[in-house]
Amino acid sequence: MATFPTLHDAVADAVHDGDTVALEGFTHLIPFAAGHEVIRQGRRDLTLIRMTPDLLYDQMIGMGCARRLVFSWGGNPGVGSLRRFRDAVEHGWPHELHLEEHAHAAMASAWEAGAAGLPMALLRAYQGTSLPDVNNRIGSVTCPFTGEELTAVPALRPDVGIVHAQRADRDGNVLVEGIIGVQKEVVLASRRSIVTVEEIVDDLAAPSLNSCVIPGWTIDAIVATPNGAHPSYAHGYYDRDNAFYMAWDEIASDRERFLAWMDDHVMAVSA
Amino acid sequence: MATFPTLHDAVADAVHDGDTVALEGFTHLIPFAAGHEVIRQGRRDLTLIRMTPDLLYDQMIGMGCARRLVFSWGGNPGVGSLRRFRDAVEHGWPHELHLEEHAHAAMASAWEAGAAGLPMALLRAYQGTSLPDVNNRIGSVTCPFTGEELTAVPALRPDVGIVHAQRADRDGNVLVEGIIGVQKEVVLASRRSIVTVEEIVDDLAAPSLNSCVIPGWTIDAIVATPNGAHPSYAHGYYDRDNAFYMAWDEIASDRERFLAWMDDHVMAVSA
Amino acid sequence: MSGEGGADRPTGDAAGEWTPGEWTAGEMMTIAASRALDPDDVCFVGIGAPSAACNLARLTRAPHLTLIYESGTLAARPDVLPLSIGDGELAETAVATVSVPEMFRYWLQGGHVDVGFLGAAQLDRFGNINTTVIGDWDDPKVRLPGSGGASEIASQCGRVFVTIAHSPRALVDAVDFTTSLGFGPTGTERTAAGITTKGPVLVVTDLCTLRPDPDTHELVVDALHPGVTREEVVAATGWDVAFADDRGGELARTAAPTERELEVLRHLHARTEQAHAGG
Amino acid sequence: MSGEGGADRPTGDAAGEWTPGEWTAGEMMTIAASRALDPDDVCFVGIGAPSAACNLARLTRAPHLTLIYESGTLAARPDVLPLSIGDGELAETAVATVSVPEMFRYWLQGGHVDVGFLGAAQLDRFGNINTTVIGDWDDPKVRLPGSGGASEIASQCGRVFVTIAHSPRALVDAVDFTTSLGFGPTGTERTAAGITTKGPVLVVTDLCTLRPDPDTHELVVDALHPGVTREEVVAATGWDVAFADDRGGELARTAAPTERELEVLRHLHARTEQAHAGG
Repeated sequence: MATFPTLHDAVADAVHDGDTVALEGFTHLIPFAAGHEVIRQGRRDLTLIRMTPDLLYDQMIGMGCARRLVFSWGGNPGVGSLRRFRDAVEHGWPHELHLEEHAHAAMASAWEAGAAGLPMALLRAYQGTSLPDVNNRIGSVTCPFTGEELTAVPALRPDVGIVHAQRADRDGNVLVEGIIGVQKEVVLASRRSIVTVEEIVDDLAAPSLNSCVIPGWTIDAIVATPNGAHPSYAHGYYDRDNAFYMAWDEIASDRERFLAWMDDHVMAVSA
Repeated sequence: MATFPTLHDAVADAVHDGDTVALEGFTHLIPFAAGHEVIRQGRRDLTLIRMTPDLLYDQMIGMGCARRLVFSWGGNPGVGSLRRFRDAVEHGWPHELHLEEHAHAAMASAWEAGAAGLPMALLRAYQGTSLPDVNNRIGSVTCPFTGEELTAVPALRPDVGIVHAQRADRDGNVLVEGIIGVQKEVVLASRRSIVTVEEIVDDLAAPSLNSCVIPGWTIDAIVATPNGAHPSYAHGYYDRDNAFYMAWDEIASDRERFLAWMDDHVMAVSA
Repeated sequence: MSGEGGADRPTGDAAGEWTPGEWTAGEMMTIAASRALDPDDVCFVGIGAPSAACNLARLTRAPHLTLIYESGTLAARPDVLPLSIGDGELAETAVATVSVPEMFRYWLQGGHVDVGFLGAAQLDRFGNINTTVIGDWDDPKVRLPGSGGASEIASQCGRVFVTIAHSPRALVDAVDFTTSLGFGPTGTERTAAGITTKGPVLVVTDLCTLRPDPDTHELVVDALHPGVTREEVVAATGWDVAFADDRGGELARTAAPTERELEVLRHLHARTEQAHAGG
Repeated sequence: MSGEGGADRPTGDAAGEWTPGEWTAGEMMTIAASRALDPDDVCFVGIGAPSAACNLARLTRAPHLTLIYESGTLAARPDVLPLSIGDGELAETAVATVSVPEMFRYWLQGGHVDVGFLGAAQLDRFGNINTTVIGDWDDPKVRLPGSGGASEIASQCGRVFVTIAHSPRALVDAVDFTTSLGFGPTGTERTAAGITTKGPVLVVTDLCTLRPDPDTHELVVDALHPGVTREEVVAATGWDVAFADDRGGELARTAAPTERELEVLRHLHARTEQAHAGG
């Protein structure tokens, strides 16, 4: 049953050194505020999971939170590189980062399988590619009816799942609207979950009977965190800050410039 | 790309003797009008697929359309038996009916797998039950990561999928709202598809960005068929005719009474 | 999952006509079942008596009870009992309605349901349930509806409650077909298969309640409903049924329905009958 | 899937300033790619030049073109080019937006997409694509973003179009890493693996278009863009590239951009730059 702690307490309760943590949001609803709180609390040796690491994981990697990254596309969308991610992979700064690399199809199915309580996802993928050569977590099973060899990847079942969403009601039911990505899957697949929301309201006002709602009983902590997805966005609340995504390329291009920016904009801020 | 034929032509084009046909709708949006047209066109030797055969398949079985039934719950919901289904299974009237029997979990996953283009569905099911003893289409695979034995069932990929929905726009995009069941999966998994709708409108007016919409390019034929789900229902248009579901128990209890009712209410009606 | 039958309804169909202190055996069954639910439970609801019991609990002592129907409706709060698991009322009152594949994959198999509430045509001494066939599957005496969601409700919900009208043909020594696993043919197979959910921890009939022996998993009568004798239960049970006091425990007496329980249940049934009679 | 770079934009950034009859090589690439789409195609769109080409086609000769972005937006009709595949504009203009697991399972793997439109960091003579790493994966010279949706777009769309700026470091003899399968290392592996989709049937660069030889699957230049010479293409290609007329076919000349194509493309870019500059 959902509780309503502060962001500090929610993160302190859920996220510990060495945990496997997913902060998801497919371009939309990326939980930047919660990720910044993880950075402020100085967490180390995390295994970070995200399909698209995006600027948030660029920041967390650059600040030394991550020991391992499970991902499927590591760029700055529409801009180019994630420079802190590249610096970690290419030069081991601030320390070595182990990669478990997938493609989107497998990672999306692995989230589905995690939400479905299965140990593995089944799909058709990776045929003729080099990814199975560098990822020993890509296996196969044979269909007992057709004999076809299909791809198997382990389900994603992190210790902690953190997502942002538009709003929650006072029973903790959460509405996700627009590009819903894997937000529901992350909450259902994770042992502990935090959902940050733009606002907590009396009436969820889901527009459809079939809206994407994550019921309160599946969530551990809900935190009202206005603007909590910026520079990503919350559909209906504010737009994606594309100018910031473009500006990040230069901020992140230099280690000192990056650290100074993080000091001013993340470390000096309280939750 | 969706076309807009008459119900007669849509059914005549898509459904042939011996086909595997699914007319789905989980209690809601059952395509009765389309099923009645299949009966009127005198189709024979069909393999009928439905999670819950319901009154529609009771009628189709009683009228001799079906040679084989793939299903997971064969009752009159809240009332009791499907008496024509029972007569076929218990006494071979009007002729023998072969059963491929599942539980809902496996059949729901088999629809998911069919829509996902996979040959099989993977799930955890049937443990300790007698169903695998009577259904040789229940198999298993071993998870390469955990060693767990998981259940495998063949994906559902019928020749023809028929569903009812609330409305379509003039590009053939279809809105399904309320209890959406497996309506989308059936259309995506079937080689040929027919969607009957309450109305065809200029603006689909989907209430949410994430409403259940089946895009027109995945559908072969759309037919405006007002009241086409009765005595099932179309959420927002008319309610389930629960009184008729209760009355059916007596109509279907006697072969002659059943045939007389079908003559009057189905055979004598034109599409 | 077929209808709960007439036993659960008072003979007079207007909600105002009953006499306090009188109730039917079916009402007692529904009320006793409703009391077993914890207020915070998330409950997967079968149709018939399970639905009445769950909604009675929600309307009395457990307002935050979360009801899930296999049609995909999450946290439904129907005002009348649905005739089918897919009545529109369920979607209208739910927090959300999801697809049926999602319901079975994410919600049931995903482990998000505490209690599964099932009916049964046959129930055996180890809590195994048959809703598929009387006689042979290949040559049935009576063809029943089959599993629906029940097979996986029985294995994947945290615990299972069963309601069944007591008769020797219903409570049998061994089921003709295991649609839904209880503790297995000898009471040991559930654990041996590595299934970690608790299985049928409670059976509520119109005569008594039964719970599994912690060691053998055999169902043992632990409480008689008001006015019911041991002999009636023995006569109505298809195996040599044991009572809790045979095993060193206490044989309890079910508390009689309260006025409030009867009133809410009868109003619920009256609203339901009016709604389904058609307008 | 990284940005399309500056080459696709006119030097003046106001849409009214270009001179008819002049265009950049990047514009020619985008326009040539847009012409390859059939009006009824369902197209899975990568970001950058693919998105510009697809939207240009939609705004000119193929108004019913269906665009799918991997963020789950079905039949999006953006007014400006999205910076990311998940901009809000895509969901707002789509027929519907589905979850990412549904997008990859039902829509791509389910076989409902005709054309996959990909960019590439490296492309080899058999149409294999690398967007993962330059150098060794374990010890990279340049770490690129990786696959995203591309691996399965390449194998599961009916056919694949690739856009790439021509240079010897981009069009290479063999890719350092196969992110997305073309016809395989020797041109035979795609068919041998039993993959029934057609693979990379068209590559559009800023100098020319290439198509696979029907027998060997080697990419062969079949048309030069206006003003481009064979020698320029040879110099910019990392393998000993063949031309259609070497193989008994005809080496065509790409039609110059029309005024309408240039106008629509430049207006699209101008709107896009204004939108992403922030307000």
